[in-house]
Amino acid sequence: MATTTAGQVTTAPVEREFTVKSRSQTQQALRRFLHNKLAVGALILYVAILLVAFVGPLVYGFTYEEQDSAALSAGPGTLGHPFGTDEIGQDLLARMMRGIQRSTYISVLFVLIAGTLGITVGALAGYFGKWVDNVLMRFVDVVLTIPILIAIIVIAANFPGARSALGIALFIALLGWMDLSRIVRSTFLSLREREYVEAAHALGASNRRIILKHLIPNSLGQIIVWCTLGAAAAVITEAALSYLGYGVSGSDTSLGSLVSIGAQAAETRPWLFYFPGMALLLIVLSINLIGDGIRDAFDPSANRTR
Amino acid sequence: MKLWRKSALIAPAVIIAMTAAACGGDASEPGTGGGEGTQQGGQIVYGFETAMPENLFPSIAAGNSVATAYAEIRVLLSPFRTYPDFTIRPDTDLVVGEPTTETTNGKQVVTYKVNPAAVWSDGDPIDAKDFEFTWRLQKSSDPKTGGCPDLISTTGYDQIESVEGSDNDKTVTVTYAQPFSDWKSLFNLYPQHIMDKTDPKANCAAVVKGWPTAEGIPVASGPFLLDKAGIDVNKEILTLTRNEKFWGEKPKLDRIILQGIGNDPATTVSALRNNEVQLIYPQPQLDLVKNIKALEPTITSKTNFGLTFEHLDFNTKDEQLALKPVRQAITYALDRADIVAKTVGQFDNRAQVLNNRYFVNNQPEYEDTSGGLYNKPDVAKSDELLTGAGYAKGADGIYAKDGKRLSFELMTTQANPLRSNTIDVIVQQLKPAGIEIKKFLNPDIFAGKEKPRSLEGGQFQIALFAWVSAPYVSGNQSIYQSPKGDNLGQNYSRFGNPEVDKLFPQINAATDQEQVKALGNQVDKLLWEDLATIPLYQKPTFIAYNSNYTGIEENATNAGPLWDATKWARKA
Amino acid sequence: MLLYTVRRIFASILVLLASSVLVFVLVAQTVDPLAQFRTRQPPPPEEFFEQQRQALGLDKPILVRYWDWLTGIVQGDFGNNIAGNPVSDTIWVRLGVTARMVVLAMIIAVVLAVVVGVVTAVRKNKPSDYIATIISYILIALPVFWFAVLLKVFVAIKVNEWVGQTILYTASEESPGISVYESGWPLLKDRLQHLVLPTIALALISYAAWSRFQRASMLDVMSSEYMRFARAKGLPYRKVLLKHGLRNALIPTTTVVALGLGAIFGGAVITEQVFNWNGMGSYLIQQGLGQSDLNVVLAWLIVSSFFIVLFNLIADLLYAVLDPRIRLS
Amino acid sequence: MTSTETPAPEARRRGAGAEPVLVVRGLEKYFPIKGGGLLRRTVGHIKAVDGIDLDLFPGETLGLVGESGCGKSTTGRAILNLQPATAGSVKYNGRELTGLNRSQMRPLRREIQIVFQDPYASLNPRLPVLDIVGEPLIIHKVVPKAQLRDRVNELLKIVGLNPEHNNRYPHEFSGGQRQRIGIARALALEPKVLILDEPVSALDVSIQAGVVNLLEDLRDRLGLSYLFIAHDLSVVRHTSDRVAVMYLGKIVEIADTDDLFDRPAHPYTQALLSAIPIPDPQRERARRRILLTGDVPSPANPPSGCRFRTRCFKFANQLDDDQREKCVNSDPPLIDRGNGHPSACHYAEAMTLL
Repeated sequence: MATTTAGQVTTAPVEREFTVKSRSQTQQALRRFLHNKLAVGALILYVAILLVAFVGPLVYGFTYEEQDSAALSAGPGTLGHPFGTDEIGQDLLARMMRGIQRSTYISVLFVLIAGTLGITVGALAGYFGKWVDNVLMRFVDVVLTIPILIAIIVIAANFPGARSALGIALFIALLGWMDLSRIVRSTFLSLREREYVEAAHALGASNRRIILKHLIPNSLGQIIVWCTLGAAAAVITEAALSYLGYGVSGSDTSLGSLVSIGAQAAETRPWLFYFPGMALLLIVLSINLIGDGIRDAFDPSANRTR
Repeated sequence: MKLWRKSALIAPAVIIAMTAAACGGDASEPGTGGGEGTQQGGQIVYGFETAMPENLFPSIAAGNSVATAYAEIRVLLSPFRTYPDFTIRPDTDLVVGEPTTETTNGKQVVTYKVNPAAVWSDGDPIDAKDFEFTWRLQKSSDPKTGGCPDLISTTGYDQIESVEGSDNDKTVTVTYAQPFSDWKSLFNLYPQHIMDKTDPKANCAAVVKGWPTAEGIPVASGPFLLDKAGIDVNKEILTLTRNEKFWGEKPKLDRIILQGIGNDPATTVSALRNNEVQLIYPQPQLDLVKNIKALEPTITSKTNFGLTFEHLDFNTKDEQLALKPVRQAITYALDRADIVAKTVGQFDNRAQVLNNRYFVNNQPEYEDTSGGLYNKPDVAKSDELLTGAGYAKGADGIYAKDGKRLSFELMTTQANPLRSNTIDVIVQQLKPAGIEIKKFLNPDIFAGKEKPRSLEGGQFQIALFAWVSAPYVSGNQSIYQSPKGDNLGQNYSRFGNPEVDKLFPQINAATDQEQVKALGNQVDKLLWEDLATIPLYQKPTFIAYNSNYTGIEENATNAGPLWDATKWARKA
Repeated sequence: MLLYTVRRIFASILVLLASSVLVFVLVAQTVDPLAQFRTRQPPPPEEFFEQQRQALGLDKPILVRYWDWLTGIVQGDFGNNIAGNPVSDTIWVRLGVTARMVVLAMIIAVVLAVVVGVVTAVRKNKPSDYIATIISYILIALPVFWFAVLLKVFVAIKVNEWVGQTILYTASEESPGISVYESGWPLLKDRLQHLVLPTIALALISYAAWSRFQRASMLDVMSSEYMRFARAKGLPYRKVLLKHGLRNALIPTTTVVALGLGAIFGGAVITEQVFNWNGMGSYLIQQGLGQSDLNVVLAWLIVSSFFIVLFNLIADLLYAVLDPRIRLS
Repeated sequence: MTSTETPAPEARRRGAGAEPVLVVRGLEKYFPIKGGGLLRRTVGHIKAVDGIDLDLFPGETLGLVGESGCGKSTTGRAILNLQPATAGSVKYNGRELTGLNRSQMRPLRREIQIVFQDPYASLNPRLPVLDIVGEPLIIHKVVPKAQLRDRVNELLKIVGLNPEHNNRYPHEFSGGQRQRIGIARALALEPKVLILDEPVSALDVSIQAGVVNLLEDLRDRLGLSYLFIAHDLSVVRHTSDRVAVMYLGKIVEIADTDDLFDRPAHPYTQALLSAIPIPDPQRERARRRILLTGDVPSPANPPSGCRFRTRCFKFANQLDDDQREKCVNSDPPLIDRGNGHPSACHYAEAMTLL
């Protein structure tokens, strides 16, 4: 039609209707998020913590492995160590900055790996339905009959060599994608009945295109919420693994291992107990608050919280 | 000897066995309990940090644990006891006078005189029949010759030719086919009248079954009973009660409860502080010791130095560690005094660097055999050695040759803060010397060949762990002698020195302690030259108990805290 | 409903069966129960390993091992541990100890969650709501073990010092040996005293998430048509709230609680470690994983799987009872 | 119907005499019903579309009307293979469509397109208009990337939208504008046939006219053929050349628009027509209203014989028992019974409702 007859086609009169000048869903969500004081506060706090952890080491006087032989088990504020030192003279603040870096690394990796797995499995199950859905979701059901923390421990116990930050992230991720896959699946189940998906079918769009262009973008709110809560859960899980002796096993440290080591020193060297513990608390707390803020922002009607 | 780990397992034969002490006889009388100010009766709870034993029969794998060794030290008697000063003296409850030994025609004959009053807790006399049975039960692990494959060890018993009784079976004559220097370690007696089925197969079946923990030990020869009524496997409780038939000094306490409380120091401290347990004997750690020291005078505590020592093993199958200059350079760069100061030195200032693999600092046989070469870090010397070996420092400050950097993985056990810290300190010490160390906490360090990165598997570079040492030397042979093909023994450095190998038969046959001392130190001197292993420091032990109790004395050998529990009592 | 129940039970059995395969594959391929013997000195002879391998059935093909194991479990036989003692002797006792803590913690957590959830929903955006919210968020963000140390160091010891005698215990599920020489009330009292701290630790952590959930579903219900209608009819507010609101708001919470069992099992493992309880958790960590004891790890996982599947089933059925629409779908 | 179809007298009718572009024969679409037993066997079928025949001629608009749930939307989707037909055949220009898989179907998507009922649901809220309208162009690679924007703008102009708004998101448009976006998307591939699935029923009446006029205009300018699915008879009357009336999965009457509206033969058609409000109060008051009793029967278990008989006023009031027996026992075929067009009623008689 038009390509051949374009010259002759006269433009239809522009409809003079009331035009809604409104914001996109994302803009609205952002606006709602910014109105949520608690969530914004949490975001500022979290960014501040990350700034300290990632930029701090560049300007701070001690590295995380440096040992100050003059200050073994020094208390906070003494001998140039604001947060004190441990028994071999390592600066706690420097170690915490490193630990937060590593824990952040773990949680980001976790979100990337488990997110990819969860979205893929959930998308396949929710989009194709039928036996694909049956096989994948029954598999998820079965895996979920094992307490996740324990399953991670059993795996971690048997791959001691792989217990680097990367390995730990992988272990947690291998067993941490199931809830996301369920979320994505159910979202897809409802989305795939939408007319715009049918329209895409009618246009001859491939499955891949429909999933990537239409379904995933429209599930993004749910996925982002999961990602934040998952990041927080990864930090806590890593700490629990460290406490049970299955944490990061190399030269490196992590927030979780600092917290679990500090748990022994609550009374004798309380700074080793409180500072890492508070840091962990603040990080997980702020991520959770951000996650809830995003959830509320995307879905203001359902003020569901965890 | 054996590897030490969280729930270390120790062959009782080894625990009890110490060389005839050159310094024996002059030890002060242990334990002053039982004097005035004590009261009869009552109980004490000993918060036990290792796992509950699965079996109480010490000669099989399931029963071969620290827990059984500690619990049974005064339940089943041996002819010899180990005292806190590392001396070995006859148990005068069981035997009368010093057992004699003489070697004639290459055969060793040992004679024991059993205490005429000695009876099992069911009233049956203890006599030569029990010695004979104890030997018969453990003399072979080969089923073809009537042996029992489940036995954890037959060492010593397999060299015995005969065990004969005389003098109404109260005199026992044991004949060894060849001299056995560790003869004092044998004859932790088993009750013949209860266990003996005469048929080797039936006996072996009984050995395999052992004494399941829940069923207790059927009969006792010592002052304590460990019977079924006082045992709750699921609650990790073993209760020692008084053996009313015991002919010697009887325990003052009605019962001693061994309660598993795990090895979390925080739990240990709060349990003791809360008076939920009254005695602990944990692996010392800084916060634990500090915490408990702060509880004085309610809590009495003491650190001591035992026979366990930490050391580094270099895997000489590693391409670079095979080069002696590399091993030497590492040793020169290490500041072992600094390691001690930052680790064990923090909870006991008596801690010092160990310079001997055969004897620990507080043994009379100890000598610094290192020649004083490695007492102070000497980076210049280290640089010189490495440069001499063709290494050059790279841009990253690490030495390298032919593109191979001097970067090593140093592995150790997990969940041991002391070792973890030791490695952190080493990392920093070797960095300026141009050597990179990476820490690896390997829970499989003691696993078998199926785990390639274990000591046995061999895919490691440097390892940090402890040997539970003993001053006598037969055990050291398997650690330091040249590997024979695939058979390493415990020589995880995989290094052999023929000169050292030649000395082992001499040491094993030595019956004179002066000779043992001389030979041991001679071997150690040679080991310093090879530097396949480096001793670091002697590990402390730590005992703490509620000050309402008295008579508790620590025994830093592997006899454990209960070695003289008869004297424990509550203060009046 | 009967058909629905039968179908759900049938499905649960299938899931459990599949779970047993997964568990067996996961564990049997990775845990080597003989590893620890290799560290013995002197090393046990090769015959010993051969014998152990036979005793534990490790020499058979994996399918046969799985079948033997499965048929054993169906008959209540979990196999022997490496010391040769039946696992079933221990695991039920351990389960009982853990159940003592978990059940009590769950009850406390649910009651607390429902009460706080409803109150905060009713008092939405009032100070009490904010305070409860902040507390919940903090509890959710706390690592259990860290929180437990706080309890031990500051609650137990301070309370005991203040009272002048030990009334709160920090280690074990009962005083050592007490069940040997005590029974009746003194034993029960002792156990309760030991129960306080671990139960608080476990309950508070679960409570936090559940109370948020209860609050949300209560708010949902309160804004629903039938609630407005009920109020419009002139029913008293309190009655509407409790009779219509709470009943419906409890439905989603029921599911969340039942499905949260897996997390509680995980949390109980840590709590038991911290308070040194000889329950399922320490059985798994110390005996099972610590000693590479194959049958112990297997038994632990299959027992916990069983309970998780069971609770999922109960949740499904409860949901169907409470919300009849479910049955039809 | 084909055999009995007579050439329409109306000049307004387009495409007469030409070969139909779309030929539908015996189209069936069943949805399985799962049982409640343990194994959840299929225990029956919902017969949403139960054997219909249609022809669509070039340039014409064929209206397809019926109550909601009668299967008209399903027919549209089955023709497009969006929901594969259970049986029957759909031919586009002689090419069989049923049984084609997705990739075989893809080239034909350029020929037949669909416009959906709900302009709110049929546009992906996460994509700007440029991407929505451009999507078919990208999928079928008909326009080089560089020209995509120009082509989309051109399409927007064609449907009467401001091309400057091409970076806006659907929610920034009104319902009518959105439907225009949907139409622009459908037109992007220059199709020959458009299936309009109630394209205006979700819109305000004031806006409906604009969209309807646009559709008519486009049809004439671009030479399209429409299958216009609707439940609103007045819209159909305005737009369609011919109208097919559907009841419970079957076509009960088909005729040229004026013919159908002037002389409806099937009682169901008559009932539907009698419900159209007439803007003249006097006539409105005077005319006869036919009220249907009862609900639409379940398509899983339709009545035997004539499906409409359970609600048929004729069956209830005007027939004797013998006649009724025929209704109960035999399914009336869709044939011309002397009314000038086919209808599926044994006792069809044209009736003037005004």
